[in-house]
Amino acid sequence: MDDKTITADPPKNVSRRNFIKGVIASGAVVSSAAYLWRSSSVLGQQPSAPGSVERLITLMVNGQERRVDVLKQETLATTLRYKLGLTGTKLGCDRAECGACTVLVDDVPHYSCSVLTHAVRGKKIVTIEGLAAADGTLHPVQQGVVDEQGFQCAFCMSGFIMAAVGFLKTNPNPTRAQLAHGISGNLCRCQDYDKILTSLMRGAENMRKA
Amino acid sequence: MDFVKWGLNPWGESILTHVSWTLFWASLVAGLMFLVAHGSYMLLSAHRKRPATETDHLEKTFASLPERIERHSLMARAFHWVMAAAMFVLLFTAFLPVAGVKFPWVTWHWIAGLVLTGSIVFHIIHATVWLDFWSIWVGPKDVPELKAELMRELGREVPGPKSGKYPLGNRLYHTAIVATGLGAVLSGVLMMSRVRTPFVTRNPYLLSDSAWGVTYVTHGLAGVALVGLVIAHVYFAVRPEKWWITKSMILGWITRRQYLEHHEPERWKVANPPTSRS
Amino acid sequence: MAEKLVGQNYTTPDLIAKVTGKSKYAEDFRVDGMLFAKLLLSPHPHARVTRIDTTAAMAVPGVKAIVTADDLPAPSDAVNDNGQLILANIDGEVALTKEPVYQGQPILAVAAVDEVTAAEAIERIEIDYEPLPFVVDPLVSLRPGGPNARTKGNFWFIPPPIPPGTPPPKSPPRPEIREMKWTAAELTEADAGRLPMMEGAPEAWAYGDLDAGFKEAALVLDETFVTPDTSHQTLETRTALAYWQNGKVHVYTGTQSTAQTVLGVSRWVGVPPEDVVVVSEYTGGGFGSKITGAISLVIPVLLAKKANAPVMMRITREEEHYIGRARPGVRGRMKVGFAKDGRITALDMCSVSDNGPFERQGDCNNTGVIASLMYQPKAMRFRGISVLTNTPPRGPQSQPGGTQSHMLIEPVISKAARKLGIDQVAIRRINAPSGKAPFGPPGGPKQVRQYATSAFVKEALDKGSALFKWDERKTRSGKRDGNKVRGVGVAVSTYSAGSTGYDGLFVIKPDGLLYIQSGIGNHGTESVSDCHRVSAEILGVPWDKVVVTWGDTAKNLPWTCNSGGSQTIHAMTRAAHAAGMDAKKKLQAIAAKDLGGRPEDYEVANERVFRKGGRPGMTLAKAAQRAIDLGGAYDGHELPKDINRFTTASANALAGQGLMGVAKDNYPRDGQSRSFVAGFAEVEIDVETGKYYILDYLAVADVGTVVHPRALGGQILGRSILGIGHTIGQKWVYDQQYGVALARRFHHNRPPTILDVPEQMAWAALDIPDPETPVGARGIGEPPVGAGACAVLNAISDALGDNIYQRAPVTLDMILTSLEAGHPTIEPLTAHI
Amino acid sequence: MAVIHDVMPAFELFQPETTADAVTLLDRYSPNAWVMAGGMDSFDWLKDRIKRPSVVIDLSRAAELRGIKERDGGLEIGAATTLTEIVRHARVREKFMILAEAAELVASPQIRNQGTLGGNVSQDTRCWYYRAGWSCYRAGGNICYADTPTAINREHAILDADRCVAVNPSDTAPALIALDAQMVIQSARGQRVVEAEDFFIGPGTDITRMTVLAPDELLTAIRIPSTWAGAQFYFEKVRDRNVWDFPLLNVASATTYASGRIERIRMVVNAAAARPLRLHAVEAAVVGRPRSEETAERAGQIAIEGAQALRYNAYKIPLMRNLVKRAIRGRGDT
Repeated sequence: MDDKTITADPPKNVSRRNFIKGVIASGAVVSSAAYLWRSSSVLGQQPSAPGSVERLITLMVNGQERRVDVLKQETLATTLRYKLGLTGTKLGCDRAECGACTVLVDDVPHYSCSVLTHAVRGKKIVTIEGLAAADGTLHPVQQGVVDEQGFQCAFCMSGFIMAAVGFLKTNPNPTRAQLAHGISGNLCRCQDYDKILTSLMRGAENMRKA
Repeated sequence: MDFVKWGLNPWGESILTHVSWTLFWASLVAGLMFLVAHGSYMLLSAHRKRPATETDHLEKTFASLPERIERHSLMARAFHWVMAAAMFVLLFTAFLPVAGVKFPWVTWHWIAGLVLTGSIVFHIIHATVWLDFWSIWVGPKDVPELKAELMRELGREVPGPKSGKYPLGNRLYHTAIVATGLGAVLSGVLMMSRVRTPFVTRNPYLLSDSAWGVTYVTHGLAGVALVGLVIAHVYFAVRPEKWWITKSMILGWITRRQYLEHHEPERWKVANPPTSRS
Repeated sequence: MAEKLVGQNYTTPDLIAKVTGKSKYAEDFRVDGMLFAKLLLSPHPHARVTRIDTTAAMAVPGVKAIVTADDLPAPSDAVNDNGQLILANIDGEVALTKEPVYQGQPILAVAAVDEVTAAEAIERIEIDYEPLPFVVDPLVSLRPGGPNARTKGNFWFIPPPIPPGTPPPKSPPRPEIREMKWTAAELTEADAGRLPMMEGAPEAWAYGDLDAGFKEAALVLDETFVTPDTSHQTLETRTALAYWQNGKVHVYTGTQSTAQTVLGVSRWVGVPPEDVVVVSEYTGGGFGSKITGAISLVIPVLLAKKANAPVMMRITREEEHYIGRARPGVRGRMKVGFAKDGRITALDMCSVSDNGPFERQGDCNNTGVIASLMYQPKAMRFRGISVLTNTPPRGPQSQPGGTQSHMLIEPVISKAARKLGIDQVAIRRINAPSGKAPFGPPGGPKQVRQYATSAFVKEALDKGSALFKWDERKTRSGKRDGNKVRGVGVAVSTYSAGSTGYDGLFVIKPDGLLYIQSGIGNHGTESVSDCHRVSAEILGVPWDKVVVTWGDTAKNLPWTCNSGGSQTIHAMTRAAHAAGMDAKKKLQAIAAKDLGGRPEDYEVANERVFRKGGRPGMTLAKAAQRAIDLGGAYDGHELPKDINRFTTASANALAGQGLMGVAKDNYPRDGQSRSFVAGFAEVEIDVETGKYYILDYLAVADVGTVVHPRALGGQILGRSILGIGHTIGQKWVYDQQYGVALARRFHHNRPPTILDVPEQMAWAALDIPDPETPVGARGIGEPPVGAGACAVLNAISDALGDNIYQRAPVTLDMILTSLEAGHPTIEPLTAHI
Repeated sequence: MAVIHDVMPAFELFQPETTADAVTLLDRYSPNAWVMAGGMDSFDWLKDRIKRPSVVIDLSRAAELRGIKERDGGLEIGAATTLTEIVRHARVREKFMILAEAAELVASPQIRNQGTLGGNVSQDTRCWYYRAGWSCYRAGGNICYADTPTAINREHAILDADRCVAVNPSDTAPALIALDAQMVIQSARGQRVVEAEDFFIGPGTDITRMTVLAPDELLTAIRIPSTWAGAQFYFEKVRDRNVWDFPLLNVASATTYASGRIERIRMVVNAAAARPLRLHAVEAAVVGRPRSEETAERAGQIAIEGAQALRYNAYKIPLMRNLVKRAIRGRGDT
């Protein structure tokens, strides 16, 4: 968040004070423009073989259709963070061994660092930013974390929450052990596992109540 | 086309690893082409043979010589065939996988390698101590013979030296085999430290990365060269006009007539009666 | 004080942003025209760069700038804000180098329009190296004729402190690298697999009569143990974004200590502190590896200057392994004398720590100091050496030196208890420190030993064994059940728990809100808001009327402690208390001025200042307005003389906005603050596979007053698991032939996952206030680590006996082969296997 | 050329929607084409910039390659079926539980949600020397860095090593061999069906490959015959951490009993060699014997005959012995 005052959802513009030219553009459209416009077609012209792909594609992210230009080798995490400004999805290892980048693809948790963006065309993508209701009401699992003050540094948090939300779709009433297995693909280096599990169990409970 | 393959060591330094296997195909093709070329030449050309009358005449003069003249001692023959067997195992285990026939080849390869090494060591000792060591080598003194041989091959009638105990071709081939064989054997012995054997504990760090590179390339070059050489050898061994030599490598002796027809009694003196010394 | 806030759970001010993904960590910021940096790392453990050709790289379209060591400012002495001279170290760590001393050390960096381009450019750089002698195992370097990690030698000689009274020399003596090797006798002992007690070790001290201690002993154990080198592996790598604006350098990065990082940046970049802006709203973990950010942040700073554009340097996970800091592994030899009742009569200890290539770490010496405090040996001799190796730089990791100390000694104490037939809790109880317990060697002008402010270890052990049902569990310990066998373990652990002398700063504005400025880093401990609840408590302001500003040094923050070594909750509750009392005095004075009477007739509560007995007073909002009217000290136009100049600058900027609370922590303190934890664990081991599971874990903390229970519980169990990781599998692996890392990935280094620990863990706190600090709170970040690591270590030996391990981690291969062989099988001393 | 292990280099991407298209592409672009199913192995190679294919063929859109269908009493599993689908599939759990068990022990939930059965059996070894991008035998060089006097080889082979001492890390492979599965392989040259046991190859046969798949071939399906449906299964994986980690060793067996004696049995271990090892000698030795501690003991001893330890992997020998014992007599928990 840009503002350092403590409010649930602080104004976005405060930091403008710090910079002259709109430094922190949370959308990052401008800066990422440079990041992307480079042809990656190693075979020169776009070949007309079966299954060849276009770079300009449409993604369905958090209920919105987003047109975006995507490199052939680009991962979903990169697209979300650098082109769609959804920086809630974190890169912890970029190698499918920490889970910080977990998002839902058609309701199933995936490591977005290890998914080609082109592979999720037409699929329903949900990130941490897409959980809370439009009016700001938190998702029951998010609320569970708030209720129990789960997590410490929270760099792993969005990944854990997405993994939990995905798991709870298949098992809404898990035991502590079952939920632990469900979120075992996520690493927390603050090692706050006990409190994380407690808060996510609380989240599951909230979901059942909701 | 690259003749050698490079790789990276853990420090990102590029190191020699192998010869390029395209060289194997090159050697194979070269060998076969020589075979075809020589074969067709022998068919088409009218190369000179010693007229029978001449040999008849000689036989009268050397009537005192025995019917059979020993050419290769048992030991010498045993060595030759053991080495040949080892060589074939080595070449097939080395190059069948390259050619696409996959099978666990390493153990066969190093065992055959040790056999070859052993037999070579034996041969060197045996040849220096018991055989006429220099009879097999090529030297300046052979130049006239080389000339004469070439002339004869071109169908001319030339006087001048005929071969001693070993025809020149024989000896040139031997020289080539010595060079490649030693290269393969010496590098191969070093490479034993890179495979699991009962003899030495494996130590791939015996030599420096670059020294290993050279070793592997030497082994590879020798190996592919041998492919061509062996093809040529087998070819000559089965050629009708050379068959008498091959036969002598099996039986150990040649007839007096063959002796007189192909050799210069002056350069290969056969004592009378012939001693065991061959 | 009437605890409405302190001691209560609450929702921290940063949590909503965290759960909604709006919180911004360094890599989440975006700047117009932002370039991306990539690093070229040394493939050699030690080499000299002989040639760099960047022509082809610069020719790649989109490449904007390349920086090498030549672009770094020369190291120069600096004076920190406490007036201490920080000596430049020409052999110390630098961000870029031409003589790499570990594989993975950054040599140059490329800035380009995107990462794809930057990476291509790196591959086009031609660079030649001249390899130099290297060593990755400290014991190899100590062998006569063994290689040195640095061309100058293999350890740091630290000049003795100038004796008090003597005038300081013009050029103060500087630490220098020297060479030390084993004697022939020591070598033979090492070859026998035992760590020599190094006579000539540079880090040496002693107290008491050692020989008498050993004479008195009923049992003497002489053991060798090796602890693992473990990377901090913060989930957020040390990514940084930097740009220059109006002569100031702006750095966005993760740090544990927002305010103090300004000085680090100023020193590394070579600009005055006032020209440095550090933004660190959220930090993805530190554990000691980001106390004041990371030196690598200089790289984007220099690139930004050269390219005249903002530069984002995303550090990859593999790069983090190299530059991300790690705990030094220590090999220890402990000769310990025990009386019949288990009391430690003598401890002769030698520690050899793997220091990495740069500045000497405190870990080695700490192994001795911590042992002297935790187990109170009657007599002790310590010798140690921090050996330089060509492995990544070490840094303090939660409980630096303490964790290693406990891992070296706890197994020995467990073994002694078994041999003497004493209960494991009892033997720790009889050796436990209490009250103003002494520790370390005699020092200072009077040559006296330091002592703790307070210690309640016996109480922690008693509470723990009751909660854990120790006596009941230990009866089933060691009993086979099919191929399973259980074991219970207990361990004690301690560390420093707080510093003093920092500042508090806040303003009560006429809108009635309490605006608190926080210079504390936000890296998950929650101290960033927890500490300040003390001020609100004193002023009777409900938490929802409090606005905390943190994470941006351009926003007028007070001088604040380093958040390392569990200092913060202690140091900053004191500062918050001081500022709170300052505001309270001012409120009372204003009330007395306006409503008559003496200031002390007034009290402050429920957002009001009013006469005792509840007769009308005024709201804080009103008082704030009055403060502005009165000016002077009331609204910050006059400031205390003793506050830090960093605080003064901030206070000046805030003056006139309302009633200012600003003060330095001048509270007295008799002794050094130390916290303690007792850990209890039960494990179940499968003797056919060597695989074991931790069934239960409990940690009981003696950390004084509890400020924020949930945060405290998170710290206790979180740091416990960090420690448990050292026992169950975390490690480094290096190839000795090439001196390069083999374990570069999480699945190689093995940080614990949620399935490697009990699904339900327990913690408790004694909640006995520390007598030497107004709020009574001590720090917690460190001591749980050793407790976690050793409770599990002890549980394993409790189940299987003393012939299983001589080193950690204790993995299933070690257990299985040791069970087969009947003695410890894995090489005792080799490093990084 | 300086080395950097980050950011995937550019490649051309194809996402064929049918097997036929995939095979055509493979035929056109191999050996410069890289087949990506779940990508859980591929991404490491690509992101580390060690493997540099000019073309990547992503199978994520080829529906034919996914799903599980009945096939004369057994099952045919599309190669691109995710491990999670297999774990949850009713028929798999009912008839071939061992495959579900093995699949459920792979890596982490997210990896199982994306990783495929074809990918899990075709994955490359995790030897950390080879994976570092150095020119070892397996990478076409002339050395094994993992089998030197100073090498650290705790995870490496105890059997069947030939210059290279890497191991096969798959958990599902031994289960499939125990089930006598068959691999269906497609290429422009046509289709061939290979016994699971023969699908994997050791370094002696081909030191640069883990399977018989040629560069232009595509593994399209795995067939499980009814032969072992509902048999007594045993699967155990031993690893360090309980998530993510590859097996230090795993064992899979399918057994049927007749009047208390072992009637038929197939037993396989993996991570002991560069390919999953079927324990023919053990099978032969225990058939007709009762399921007893004695039989188990004997099986364990036979299993480790010829095992050869490296400097740091000696533990694998007793571990393999004990796992084989358990496969016969059960875990022995009480």
